[in-house]
Amino acid sequence: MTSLVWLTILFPLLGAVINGAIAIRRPEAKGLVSLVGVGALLGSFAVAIGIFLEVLAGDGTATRVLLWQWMPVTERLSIDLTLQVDRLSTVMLLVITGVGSLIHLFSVGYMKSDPGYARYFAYLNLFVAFMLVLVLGASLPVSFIGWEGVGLCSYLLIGFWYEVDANSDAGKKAFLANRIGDFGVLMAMFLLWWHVGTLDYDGLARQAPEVLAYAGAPVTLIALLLFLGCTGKSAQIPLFTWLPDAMAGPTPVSALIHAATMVTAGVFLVVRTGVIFSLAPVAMEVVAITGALTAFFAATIALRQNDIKKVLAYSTVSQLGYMFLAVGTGAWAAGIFHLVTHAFFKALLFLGSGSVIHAMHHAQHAAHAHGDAQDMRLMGGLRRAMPWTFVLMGIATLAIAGVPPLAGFWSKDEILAAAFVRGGGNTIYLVAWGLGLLAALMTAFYMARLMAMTFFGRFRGGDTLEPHLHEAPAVMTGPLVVLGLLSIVGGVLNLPGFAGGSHYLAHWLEPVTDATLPYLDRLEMPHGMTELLLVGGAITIALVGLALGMWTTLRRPVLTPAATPAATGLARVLEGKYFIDELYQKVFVGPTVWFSRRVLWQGIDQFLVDRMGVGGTARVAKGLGWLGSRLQNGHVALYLTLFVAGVVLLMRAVIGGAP
Amino acid sequence: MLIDLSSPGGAALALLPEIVLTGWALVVLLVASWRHRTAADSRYVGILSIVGYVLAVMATGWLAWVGARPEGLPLMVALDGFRYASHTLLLWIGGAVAVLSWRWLERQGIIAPEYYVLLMLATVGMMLLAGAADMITMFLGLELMSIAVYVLTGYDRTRRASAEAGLKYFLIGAFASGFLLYGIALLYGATGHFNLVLIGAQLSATEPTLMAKAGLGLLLVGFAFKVAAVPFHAWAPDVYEGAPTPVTAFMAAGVKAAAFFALARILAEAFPGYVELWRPVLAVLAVVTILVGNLVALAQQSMKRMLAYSAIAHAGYLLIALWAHSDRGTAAVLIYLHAYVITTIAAFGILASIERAGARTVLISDLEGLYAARPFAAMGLSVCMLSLLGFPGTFGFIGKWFLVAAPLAEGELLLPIIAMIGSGISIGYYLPVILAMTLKPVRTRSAHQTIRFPVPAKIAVAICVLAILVLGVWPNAVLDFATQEAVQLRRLAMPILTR
Amino acid sequence: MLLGPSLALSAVLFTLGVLGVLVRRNAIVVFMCVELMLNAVNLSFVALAQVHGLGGQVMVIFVMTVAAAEAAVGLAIILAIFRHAQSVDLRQLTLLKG
Amino acid sequence: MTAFLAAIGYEQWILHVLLGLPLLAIPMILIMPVHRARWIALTVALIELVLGLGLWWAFDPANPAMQFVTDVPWIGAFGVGYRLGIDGLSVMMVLLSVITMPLVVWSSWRSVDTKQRGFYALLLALKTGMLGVFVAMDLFLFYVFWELLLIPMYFLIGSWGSSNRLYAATKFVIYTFVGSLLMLVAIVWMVMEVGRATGTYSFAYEHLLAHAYLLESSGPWLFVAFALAFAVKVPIFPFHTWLPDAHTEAPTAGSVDLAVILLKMGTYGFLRFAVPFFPGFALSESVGLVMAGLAVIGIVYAALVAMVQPDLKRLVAYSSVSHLGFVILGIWGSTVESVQGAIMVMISHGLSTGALFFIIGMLYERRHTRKISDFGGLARVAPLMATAFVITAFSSIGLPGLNGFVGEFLVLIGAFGRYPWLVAGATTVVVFSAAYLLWATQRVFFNRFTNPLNEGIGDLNMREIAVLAPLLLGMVWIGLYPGPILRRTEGAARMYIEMVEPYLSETPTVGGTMFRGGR
Repeated sequence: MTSLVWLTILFPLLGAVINGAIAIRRPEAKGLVSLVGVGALLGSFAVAIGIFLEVLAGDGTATRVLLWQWMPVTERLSIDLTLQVDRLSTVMLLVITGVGSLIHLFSVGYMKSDPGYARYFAYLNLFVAFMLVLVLGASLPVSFIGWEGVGLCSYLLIGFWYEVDANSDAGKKAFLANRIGDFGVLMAMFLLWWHVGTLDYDGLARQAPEVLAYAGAPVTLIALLLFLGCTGKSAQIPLFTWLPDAMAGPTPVSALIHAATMVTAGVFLVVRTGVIFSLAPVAMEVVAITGALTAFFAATIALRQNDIKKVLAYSTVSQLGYMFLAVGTGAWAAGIFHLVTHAFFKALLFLGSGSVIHAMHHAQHAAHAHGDAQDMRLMGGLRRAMPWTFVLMGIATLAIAGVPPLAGFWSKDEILAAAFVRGGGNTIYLVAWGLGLLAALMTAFYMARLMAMTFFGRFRGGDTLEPHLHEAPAVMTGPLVVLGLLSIVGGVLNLPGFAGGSHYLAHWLEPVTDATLPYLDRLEMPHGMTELLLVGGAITIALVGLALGMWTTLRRPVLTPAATPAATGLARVLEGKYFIDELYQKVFVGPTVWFSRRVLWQGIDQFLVDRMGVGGTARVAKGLGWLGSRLQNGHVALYLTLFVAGVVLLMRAVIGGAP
Repeated sequence: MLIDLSSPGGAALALLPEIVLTGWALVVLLVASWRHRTAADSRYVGILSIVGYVLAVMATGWLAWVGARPEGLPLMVALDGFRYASHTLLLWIGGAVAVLSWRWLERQGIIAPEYYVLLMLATVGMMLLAGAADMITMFLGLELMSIAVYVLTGYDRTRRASAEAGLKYFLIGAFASGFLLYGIALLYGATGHFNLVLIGAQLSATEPTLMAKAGLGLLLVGFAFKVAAVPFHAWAPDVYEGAPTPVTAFMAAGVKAAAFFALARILAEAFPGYVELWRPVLAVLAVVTILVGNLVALAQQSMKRMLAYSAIAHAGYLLIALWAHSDRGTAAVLIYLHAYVITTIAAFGILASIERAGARTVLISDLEGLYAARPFAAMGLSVCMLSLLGFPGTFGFIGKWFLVAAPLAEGELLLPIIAMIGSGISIGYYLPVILAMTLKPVRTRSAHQTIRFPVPAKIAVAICVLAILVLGVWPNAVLDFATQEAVQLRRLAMPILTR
Repeated sequence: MLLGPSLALSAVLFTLGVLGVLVRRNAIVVFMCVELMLNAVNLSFVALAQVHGLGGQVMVIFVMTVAAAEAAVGLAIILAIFRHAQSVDLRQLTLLKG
Repeated sequence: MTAFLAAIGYEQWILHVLLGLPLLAIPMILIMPVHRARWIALTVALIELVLGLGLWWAFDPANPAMQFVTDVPWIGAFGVGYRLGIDGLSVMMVLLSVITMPLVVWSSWRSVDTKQRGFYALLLALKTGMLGVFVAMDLFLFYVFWELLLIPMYFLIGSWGSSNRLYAATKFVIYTFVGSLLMLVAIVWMVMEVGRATGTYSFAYEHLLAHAYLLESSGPWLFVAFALAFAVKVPIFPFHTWLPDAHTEAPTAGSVDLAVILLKMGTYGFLRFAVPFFPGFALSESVGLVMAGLAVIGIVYAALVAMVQPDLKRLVAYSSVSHLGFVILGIWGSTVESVQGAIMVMISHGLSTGALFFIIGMLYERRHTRKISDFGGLARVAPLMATAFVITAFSSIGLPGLNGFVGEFLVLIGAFGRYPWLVAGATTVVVFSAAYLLWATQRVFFNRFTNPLNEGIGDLNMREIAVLAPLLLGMVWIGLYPGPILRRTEGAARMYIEMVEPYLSETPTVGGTMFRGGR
């Protein structure tokens, strides 16, 4: 089965091609599209399970499947299209195909009435194919195909409704932010190849420590460059601004790409190249603190957002920060663990919000009303109309807030504990832990606020809409239920000792992560009193946050957008997302465009080179010619004078010259 | 065949082409003196004159075929391949100009068949100039050519421009002749000889004297004038513009070619010992000529004037080949002159057909849209422009390569680079002509309706244009010929020089 | 005999001719100055013939012939231009320029 | 296939036929009725394609020397011969041109409705010239082809171009002509120098190359002379300003030929002549830095300028400048990888930019405008065209899995050893290239449908699909499976590196010795 791993990629790829063809020839054949689109994913998922079973039975050694030689340039640089199946990629494989299948299924309902249905599934299938290339690639360049490919699909899907300028803008922004990161990845590859002589993950893990000095400048640079790529892909400071905008895409896309899978690729990459990172302690600190800061700041922004998807988007950014905090401390398994549980509950949240939006949208449509279907200030009391959605989103909220025994609690707790332990010897990690803790509080708060604004209180969208609010069809709620279950029990993957588990996932991943051990102090997880204190603290924080969130939101009636007064002070800053977008626009984008147009194009190209350089030469030549022409004034006397002058000069030269 | 040039018979034999052409010119003159009233007379005389060129070419061919060589020293005229080569080219120019003038004269209202006689006599002069082995012959040839061309320039008496051009050419030309003559006198004084080879032997054997140096300088002045090198060029644009167009062609092609042939011979045979003296002069002349010619050509609107300045620039290029002072350089002169002459004839031929009687000179902008009306004329002129530019695929390009190769073989870099810079400037005035003809729309409906292209002229131009193209791709015959003949120039003089 | 002075005289005459050409504006006078130049050279030839033999004298005959022909043609041309311009002042002959 | 080709004596006649056939067809076009012109051109192009494709198999990748060699004396007096030959570098260029040809003819099928005879005759002449440049193994012959190309291109731009065509055509010719003047002097000088030393005056490439060491002392100016000609053609910053004008004003066929083939002649010249002849100077530290520096400036600069272009074609033209900078960087990167990458970029730039110009041409045919602001939201009315454009744009951006990435990646990784900082600078272009192309894509095909005039824009028809499909397939194929191409070019790249290796200053080696700090 493992050798057939390429099938998991081929199915969605074929799906994309077929759906693409349908999109062009017969876009109305939605039944066929659903069959192909979902079928491809289910096929992939089936193969994935088969592989998983085989890997489960195996001893943890990686299997490499050579597809073909990609770039056979020289003996020293010969890049093959090789897929690598090991425990890490199997986890990712399962998450991607599993959650992917659910989201595809959900999309069948969600996108039913969209004219671009076939195109949508083509993109989505293509995305899955690329995502699988990313996680299955056995070398950096192969992963890079997927890495950029998912960026492409993300671009296409964010701008799916391209006729709205803002959507196209958001897609472009996402791709560009990713490209900034890709600069880092590319540079890291160059450095790695010239230093280590290979780009295979295997080879890197084995040879990098031999060549690259521990904590040396090269390895630190390489790690930081790789991390730059991760900040782009996984929306970390400073490149996080694209992710909230990416919510312009259809909601299942947000769930799949911008919550469950693609954005976690950065975390995956750090784990994959863990050896490099573990050789560069400074880079690890940077990863951890960046993650913690992102977790914190994104959470603060989420506090004041009113768009339901925006809240979730910032929440995603924040949760991704946790994952980086985890891998930055060297708790590789914790990072992956959170990645997995987050995939469950965040996908659930997004799909739930999609369900809400779907309902709002349909209600507006039915009532011939126009309004923002995503503004929570226009929702409220939806629990009555949408009980399933309400319950499932509630589960997810508890999970993300870190209420035991739901999945999110275990993974988040693991991360915070790891940071705390590292913090014992390194203040940076302690600060990171503190930030993480605060972020946890805020997470609980904004999630409670979201639930309260959406499902509690009375409906604020208008009386005409209310009768039209309905629960989503089964094809949509079905996947929600599955995700809900996973959000509840996901924690068992990696239960800690005090809960009767044995860090199963962490041990399972050891064949992958153990390569980093020689360069990393082993994380001695706290035991006994400390552990209980930490766990207790985390639970307290989650509960306090939830309660606060509920209370502050429901304390007084939520104002509709029209009635909301302009925010001031800190609230304004938060609502304006710290004005980072505006800052980037003013500092980077605007000046670059201005510089390119005024200085480079009009200044250098048109004026300096063309008009002064080339045109100037031509004008000077013409001018000289004109002068000469004036001199030729028709007077014989002048001609004769010139002649005689010539004679004099010539005679001087001949007579004066040495023979 | 060895010819004893000191005997009258031998001399007559050696001068056979000149004698044939002169004799025929006299015959034609007789005919013309009695039939010179109508256009038909003019055409008749024209046809008759062409026979003369053919006969002279045959005579030259015979001399070349029998391999006529002088017994001992070449007295008066040279008997070598270089002379035959130059004769062929010059006779060809004369004939071609006669063809181009045919009917053209009538159209311009010039009915005076003596024109053809003058043309023939001028050709005789050119031949003597180019073939002279002796300063006296050379001077006579030069003057014969010049006087005839003075008349031809001012031939269109009804046009003031023609008369003015004639006067200017005459005054400055006579002035220049004075210098040349003085140069001859000084050389005679310094060496006691008129014969080029003897002068060369004398000069190589003795220390340079002031007199000899001054003689060389004045001689150079005289020739610089004839080839229109800057600063002795000022007459050329005015005269070229004012003269009847076929005569302009004759001047631009023939006079320049003859002067270069003579200069090449003089420098090779009489002044090999003074090479250090004349090389820098030639270099400076070449540079200045190339730059001034090309730059001023940029500013021209009139086709004829533009071609005049371009002709000046080409004289500059040719000076570079002479500078090389090698067989390769002489071959380059021959090849480049062939290319230049063929192209010039064709260009002026087309230009002549476009001119209207009594109208002002043709401007570049007058050519706009020519391709639509007269595609072949436009294509022909385009080929000419490209050849003058030295564009691959044309004969001009082959000439340019040889031209550049000659000084490079001597290790000289600056001159070829200057030549290339000149060539770079020249695209600035050749290209607009092509642009106007092929890419610009025609200005008025009536434009290009008055073009008259008599069949003989058409054929002559077509042959030229085809030759430009064919020789541009397959120049072997001309190259072999030129290389062979060029070598002879020095080889015959060498034994005497080294005696 | 008297070679040096003859040549010097010739040179002076030649220079005078050149100067005349340069300063005079009447076409006929200019032409006469050119003739002066030619004849100055003739003087040189004659003087040099004393040393080098007959060649110089032969040359003089030729030059005189040529000068005569030149004069004939030149005067005809000047006549032609006079018909157009009603003047032989070179300063007025600037139709062709540029 | 190989056996079959050998049986028919393929390698003896193919190059001559490729060169001669278009020329022979020109009189046919001029004689036959006007409406036959395009058919004749297409037939010739297809025959050339079929014949030319045989090169793929007949060419022996294992043999790094020149293959299919012909040496017939031409101008004996001057040492000029009709000498042809191809190696891994030229074979790709020849294939690229034979593939482009039918597409170009086909793309002009409807858009050229005036003076068809002239148009197709010129296209064919252009064809011969392009092929000639790549197969000429005699410097005289090379120069002839090099310059001759200007004429058809001049008239193609000047006669069938858009509004400002005369200016653009003139600029194009003058730049190129003036740029290559010094090369002529340099070529002759080389022949003379080598001839004096060896006694053989010959323009044969192999002869000159074998004795290039004799030119050590004059290497600097000779290199400059060659480099100037090639730099204008590539074009390298700051000699690039002719390109946007020429590209913009040229008809589609002209733009495509210009982008796919003509620009490659400059980089080809560097690889074939300028550097191997004078490696001592060309690859010296300072010159290398200048060239690589100019390349990187060009890469970034052109990308930035492309970003703010209001005209689609102009934008793509600047993107060409940017892409060709990679080729130069690859050449001076001086590793087998970077040179292989440079060749790859030459090929893939042909495909992507060719396709972009085709699509823009199709747009222009429909709307007679190329201004970006005249469009918007076209994806709704022309989804296929939008799809093709997006794929092409991403290939041009360098998305891995498509062709653009392979070359750029190899250039950058290969050149990194020698110029880490410059490569870092060049790599920033991954952002800018995405910026200008995506922004353009967005404003043309996405965004609100603002201009009602665009309503009538139909989607691609079958002919246009047939033009684009091979290119798109090629993009994917090269992107995923460039091996066969890389194997064919490897010999040439390796040979090139072996040639210049002795002149390289301290070659960094892969694996550890690159920077201090490594063990």
